[in-house]
Amino acid sequence: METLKTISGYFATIGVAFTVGFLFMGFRRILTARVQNRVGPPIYQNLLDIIKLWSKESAINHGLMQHMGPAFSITASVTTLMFIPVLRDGNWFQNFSFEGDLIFLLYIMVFGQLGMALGAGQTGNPNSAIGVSRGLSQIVGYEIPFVLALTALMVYHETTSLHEIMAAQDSIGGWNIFVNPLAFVAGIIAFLGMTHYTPFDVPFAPAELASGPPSEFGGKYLGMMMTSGSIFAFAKLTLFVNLFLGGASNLLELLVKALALYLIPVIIGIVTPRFRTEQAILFFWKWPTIIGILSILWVVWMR
Amino acid sequence: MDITGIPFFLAVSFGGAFLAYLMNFAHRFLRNAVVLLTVSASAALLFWLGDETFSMEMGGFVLTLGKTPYSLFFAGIVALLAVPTVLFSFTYMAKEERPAMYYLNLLITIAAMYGILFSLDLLSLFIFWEIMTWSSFLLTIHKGGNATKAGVKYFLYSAAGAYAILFSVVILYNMSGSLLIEDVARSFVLQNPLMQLMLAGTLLFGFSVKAGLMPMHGWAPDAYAESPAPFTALFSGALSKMGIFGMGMVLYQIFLQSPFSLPVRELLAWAGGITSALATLRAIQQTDAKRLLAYSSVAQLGYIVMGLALGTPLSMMAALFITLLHGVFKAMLFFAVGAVYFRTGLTDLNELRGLIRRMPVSFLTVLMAIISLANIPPLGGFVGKWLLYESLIQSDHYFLVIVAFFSSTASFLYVYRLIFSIFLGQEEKEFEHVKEVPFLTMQLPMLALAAVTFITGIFPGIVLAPISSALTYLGFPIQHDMWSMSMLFNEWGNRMNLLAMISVIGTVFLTGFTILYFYRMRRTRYVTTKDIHTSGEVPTENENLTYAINFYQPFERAAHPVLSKSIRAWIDWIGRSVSELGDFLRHIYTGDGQTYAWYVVLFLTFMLAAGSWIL
Amino acid sequence: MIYYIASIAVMLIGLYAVLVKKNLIKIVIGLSLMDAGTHLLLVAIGFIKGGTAPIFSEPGLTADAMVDPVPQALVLTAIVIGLAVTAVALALVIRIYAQHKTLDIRKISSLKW
Amino acid sequence: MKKLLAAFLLGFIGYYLYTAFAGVPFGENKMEVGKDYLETTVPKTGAVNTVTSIVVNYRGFDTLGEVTVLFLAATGLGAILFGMKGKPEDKHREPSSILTTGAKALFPIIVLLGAYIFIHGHLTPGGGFQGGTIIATGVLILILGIKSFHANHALLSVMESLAGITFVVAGILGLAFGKNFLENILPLGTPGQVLSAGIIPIIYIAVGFKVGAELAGVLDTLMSTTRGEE
Amino acid sequence: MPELFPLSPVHYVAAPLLAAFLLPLVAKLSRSFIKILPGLTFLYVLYVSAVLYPQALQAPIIEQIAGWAPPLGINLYYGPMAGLFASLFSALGFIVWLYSLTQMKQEPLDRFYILLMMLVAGATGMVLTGDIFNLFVFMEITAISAYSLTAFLREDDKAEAGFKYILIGSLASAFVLLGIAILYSYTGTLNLADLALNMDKVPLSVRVIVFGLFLVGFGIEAEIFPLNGWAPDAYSAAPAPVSALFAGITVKAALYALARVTILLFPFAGSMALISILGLVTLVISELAALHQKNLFRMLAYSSMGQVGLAIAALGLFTAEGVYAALFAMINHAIVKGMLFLTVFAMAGGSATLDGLNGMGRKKPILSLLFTLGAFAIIGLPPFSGFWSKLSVLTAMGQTGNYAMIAIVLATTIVEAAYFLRATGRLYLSEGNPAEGKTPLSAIAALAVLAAGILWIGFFPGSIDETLTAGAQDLLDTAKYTEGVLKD
Repeated sequence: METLKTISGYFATIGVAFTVGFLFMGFRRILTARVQNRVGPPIYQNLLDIIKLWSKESAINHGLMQHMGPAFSITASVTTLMFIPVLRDGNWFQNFSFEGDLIFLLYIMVFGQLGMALGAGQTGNPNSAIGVSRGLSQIVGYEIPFVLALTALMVYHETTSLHEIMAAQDSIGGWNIFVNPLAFVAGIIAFLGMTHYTPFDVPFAPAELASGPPSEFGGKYLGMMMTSGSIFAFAKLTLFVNLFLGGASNLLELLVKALALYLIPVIIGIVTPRFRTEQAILFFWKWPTIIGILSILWVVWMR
Repeated sequence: MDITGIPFFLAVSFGGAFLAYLMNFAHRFLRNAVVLLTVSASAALLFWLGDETFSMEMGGFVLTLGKTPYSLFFAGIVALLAVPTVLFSFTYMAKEERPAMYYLNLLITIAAMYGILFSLDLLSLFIFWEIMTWSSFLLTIHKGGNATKAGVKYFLYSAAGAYAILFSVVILYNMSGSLLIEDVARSFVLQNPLMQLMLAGTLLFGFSVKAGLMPMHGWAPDAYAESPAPFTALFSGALSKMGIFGMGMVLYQIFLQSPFSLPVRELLAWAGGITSALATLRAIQQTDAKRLLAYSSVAQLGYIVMGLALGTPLSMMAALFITLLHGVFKAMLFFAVGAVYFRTGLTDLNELRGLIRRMPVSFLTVLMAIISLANIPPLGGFVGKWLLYESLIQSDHYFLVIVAFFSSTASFLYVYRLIFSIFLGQEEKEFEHVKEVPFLTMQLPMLALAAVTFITGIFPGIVLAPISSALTYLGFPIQHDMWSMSMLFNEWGNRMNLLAMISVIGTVFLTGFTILYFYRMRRTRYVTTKDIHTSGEVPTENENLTYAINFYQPFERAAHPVLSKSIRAWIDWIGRSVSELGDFLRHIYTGDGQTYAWYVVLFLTFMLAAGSWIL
Repeated sequence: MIYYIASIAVMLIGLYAVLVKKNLIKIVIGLSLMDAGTHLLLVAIGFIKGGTAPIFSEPGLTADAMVDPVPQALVLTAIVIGLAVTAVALALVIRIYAQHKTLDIRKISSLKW
Repeated sequence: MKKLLAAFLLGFIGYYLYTAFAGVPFGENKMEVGKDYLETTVPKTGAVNTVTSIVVNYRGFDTLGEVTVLFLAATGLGAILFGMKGKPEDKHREPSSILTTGAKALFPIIVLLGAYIFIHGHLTPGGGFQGGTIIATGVLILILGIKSFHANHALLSVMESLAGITFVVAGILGLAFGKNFLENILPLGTPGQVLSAGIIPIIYIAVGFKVGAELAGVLDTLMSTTRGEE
Repeated sequence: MPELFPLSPVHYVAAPLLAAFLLPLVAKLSRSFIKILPGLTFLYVLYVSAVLYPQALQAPIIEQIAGWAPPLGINLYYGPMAGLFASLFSALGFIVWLYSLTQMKQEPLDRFYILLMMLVAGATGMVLTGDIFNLFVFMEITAISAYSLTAFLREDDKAEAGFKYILIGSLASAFVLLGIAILYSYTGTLNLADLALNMDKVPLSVRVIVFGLFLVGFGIEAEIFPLNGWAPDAYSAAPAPVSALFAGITVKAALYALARVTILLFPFAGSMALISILGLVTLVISELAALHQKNLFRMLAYSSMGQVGLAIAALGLFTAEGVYAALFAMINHAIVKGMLFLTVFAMAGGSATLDGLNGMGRKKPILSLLFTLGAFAIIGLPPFSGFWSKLSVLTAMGQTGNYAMIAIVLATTIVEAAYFLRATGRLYLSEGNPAEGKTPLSAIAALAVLAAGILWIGFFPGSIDETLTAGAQDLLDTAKYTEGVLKD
């Protein structure tokens, strides 16, 4: 019984993540459209897209890695999700979060990128390859402020466990966004890069590279990737909520906090033009990195 | 002779080398049998190695051999890589010239590595060290052509390192009257701190050359790129680790008590960090697969040095774990690249492409290896990096964390370039008839090592057990609650459950893959990589649209300020200056006999004047 | 004393020729002169005022009244050696001249550096 | 400039050499070993000529070396100039008939003089070297005086070999008789007689032959490679 | 036989002399004697070594020539060190003879072998003699043979090298003779032991002058910088077997003379330090100059000078360890450099260039292997003989606290490695197509003996330990020397 409950917990988490993920994405599409004075698609448009893709009659593939790539991607998304405590406490939505820590999350999050890159590479489409080249280069950019921010937090709380970091932020004043705003700034800028929204959307660069890495994907493959993307978006947001906003004790709180966080990249994305790859990299290596370093110094000084 | 003794062990290792050389005159199968037998026998003998030490006198010095848990761990690495290496060599070297010479030197190198590890005194260590150096030099120049230059470069760097070691050894011997490491350590602490600093500094410098630590890494790219691929695997995987072995020995058996120990280790850790970062950037630039891997090796050795220098139990565990793992996955990569070279004759990333369907096993090997190299769970590489980051954070080296993380992330770039350029992208007509390499001699070593990365990723305890006894020997208190078979713990008490990890990853991956593969399988249509849509056009047969040349141009533009400077150029400049000095000096010998007479008279005048002046 | 100075002077003149003269034959002559100077010096060392030749050719000659015989013996040997060296040197000069058609030492420097 | 520097350096060296010798009084008796030689030569070696006894007996080893040096010079000359021929176009002036006749006439006398000198080496001034040199001068006169003259190299080499062997064998005989190398094994005889002084005359005669032959050979080799030949 | 001809050190000189005088005679009987006789002579001399050297290790053998006790007569001092050198010279002579049997084809062969024997005999005489003037005579014997051998071959530049050699060599002999004259004028004696006891008669300022003269004189033969201008030319011009002997014998004899004279007559700290420094300077400059040589023999010549510099630097310490190390270095150098000269000659002929080695590994694998072995040994890589000799040099320097010297020696070793390995690398180049050719058995045998020596010393350095220790003590114990010579 207990086992059944646990397992159903897993699926519930995935379901929630998927739903929230596509809703948020739909929300962004609407928001963008409104700013551009369009009506925009319905909020559930992404779900429709995914359903359409999965139900397509036929799909083409260019070889083994086209199966492997999306599989890697979904693996990374779901594993990330499974190792993040979705809520502060309670039995549900904890999943495997006691079994791994932040360092693990850092790495498993990249796994999906690599998987997608491999899948894209197999297709032989030059646009995909260019996209991969840009995307991987950009990772090297934003991971630095991200790790700086995480390090600041881990050092401050003397733990690498997400649970303990959450537990330490027991009041609003204890939220890391207020305790260590510098780390938050560095982290959120890195988050901008992670979302691949403008100004950091050069890897996918619609209208320039077709759609970048997934150019040759269609049908079930693209469907799998989009599913994965929705789950991953939720996982990332939850991670940031846990890290900086003290986590959430129920799903609603989580939703609000996550939406608040999500608005930042979305709004910035609406109003900024696209960075070129090296501009993006250099941007990440400049201000966010300096801010991140300052945040660590701040932590060291506070201890 | 006692078959559990070190003398017998070394006799087998060295004797096998010469026997193999002789057997070459009989038949090559006989030779191969001897070669394989030798390395497997010495690998097997490692398990039965007795504890007693063995001393002999040579040239007025007492040489002592014996095993320690620390050396046994490294010997395990050597054995683990030596067997696949010789196996891989059999087919690979069949096409090359002078195989007898190759096997002779290869076995000598392996035996000398064992010798280094089982040396209890500094002189025998040095002797085996030099034997290893010259035999590996001969292996490096095996191909001729550019390899000769690379080999000489390798040797000169090594010589600089080795003689730095010898310098210290001579002085230490003079101070303590003994060569035994423990005696040396005892008298070492009695010296004044500056002397200690100088001696340990030269020793560390010497060992770090072999480890390819910047700025003394200049030999590595050339030597790795030019040596025969099976040997390169051993070269990067095991041979360069001898430098790590020596550094660990110096830092924790000799130098630990010195007041300068901490600053020096701090410095070393930073050197390691900078090495890993800069070498990673260089690796991204490379267009030759072996050079890319060479820089990657330098970078990985940087991590190891970092962990080694920090000197916390966790960091030491990390260092030794990466030492093993790097050996394994780098050997896989060199094997795979060697396999590709064996079939296509190419290592140039700009020319190779689309081999995935032709050489699937090699592809799988590379895939496993790069996942391990990029520290991505669930393979072994992740465990090493996990330990390393935890230890870096917990020993308050926050900025090293960043440096390390930067190079770790940046390594995705080059590993992707490697696998993409060789195996992915559009297929080339040129490679249509390329076949996968033979199973027994070439696939098997690769797959076996791939299995190792997988197993160590889930059950690192298999490796951590010998590591912790090695560390206990070095004086690190490794308790049993610091690791378990498949669970990692940091010093803050956080844990990483690898079994949980593999279950989640495994389940999701298998499910995802199954769904993708079988869902509407009938409706899924395979098309070639030529059949793509690019702006509505389909490329013709002869066009290859793979985007592989200048793959990371934007990134290189961003990193240009760093990449435009070259440490190697500085070292080369020193070499050139010495050479020019030599050219200048030889003009002393003008060729005119009368000038020589002038020299004589001038010298006599000088002697007379100096003599009377002194009086 | 003047004998010493004179023989040293002969020697130095020879050395001067070796250092400055360009003609191979002259250099060989210089070498010979150096030898000769040294030989003179040796003999001068052995000289004793009022001494006779160290030969007991007639009864009544005593050892006290004789010059030192050792330098004479040495000079004998040294002269022969000097002769031998000169002969070999001249032979080499002949070879050089036959091959290079010159005796200028500056032009004979194909082996250098 | 070079000359000035050379002069300066040589002056410097000369000064030091002078100071070295300034402490040696000229013309005074400062013998140490020399005295012993003078006192022992007649009773112990039987030779009245002390220089000879030193050269051949006391320091006979030097002389053996000396002979070897000369032998080497001859050998070396042969090796260095092997196969070289003078050019016919460098013709020398024909010797006049007076010269030719005179040379022929003088030669036996010169040889005789030389022989006398080396045979009486232990008695009178002179000895093997001096005698040998005189003989070689005789040959030189022949070379200069007679255009077609050629020394018989085979004969010369046999002579020098035999003479050299005599010297060494004389030395080894000392060993064979249980004494030292080059030690006298013959009766000393009466000092002042030709047949006295043990092996000294024998060695000196050998040396005389050897020096004569070698010098003649050297002269002839040098001449024949420089002089034009038809 | 032993009763008739009791073996004594003088056989070292007498036997080759007799053979040399006999050679022109027997050559007339049969041409084959020309080749056989020198071999027999060297064999005999080796036999003498085999008998006498163990005795010398017990107590030095002092032989009085012509039965005159020193200081009247000339004596031979056959102590452990002289014995070591004499044996080494004989062995090298034999090996070079063996090699020349098939490799030396240039006429006149009879003269070649005479000069060869005299070169060895002269050097041995230099080592054996106890009389300074006799030393001079033997030095001249060695030198004149060397001059002639340098110009032995007929190519254009050989006579030139010979002339340079003779020019500088004559200066050396003039200076040595001058030094002897000065010493004699003050002390009235020529015997080394006697001189050592009478040195207080010589004013200090004069002693310095004489030391300067001797240093220049012997230094020229010992190839000390800057007196070694002749050396590269002579080494590269002489036939390779002779070059091997130059490196193995003439230099060593001159060094022995320099060491013996310095330690007996000028034992001041300054002179010793000076020798050490000169050695180091020679080492550094020669090794650097070797870096750019295209001609292999020239390269080996510079390397020889460097190695001798190393030995001199160790010798200049004048401690037991220092002399031990210097002896070790000299023996090692004699064997290894000898082998290298002979190998290069067998491989690429008399005008071997660096380019000529390209691809030799395929055509002449055994010779290439030998060259590699020699290169490794000379650099000082274990487990070859060079390692132990270099190590002993380093420990000797360490014992006197001269850490800077250690650093210099090690730094030059890197330079040495650079040019030797560049040459070694060329052997295994894939390009280059040298001519095929069989190496005759006698040459291979000679090289094999030397290679075996390298390996033997490399694996059993202890086997020559006793020899070297005894030699070092023999050189340093001046009191024993003078007492031994002047005992009656």
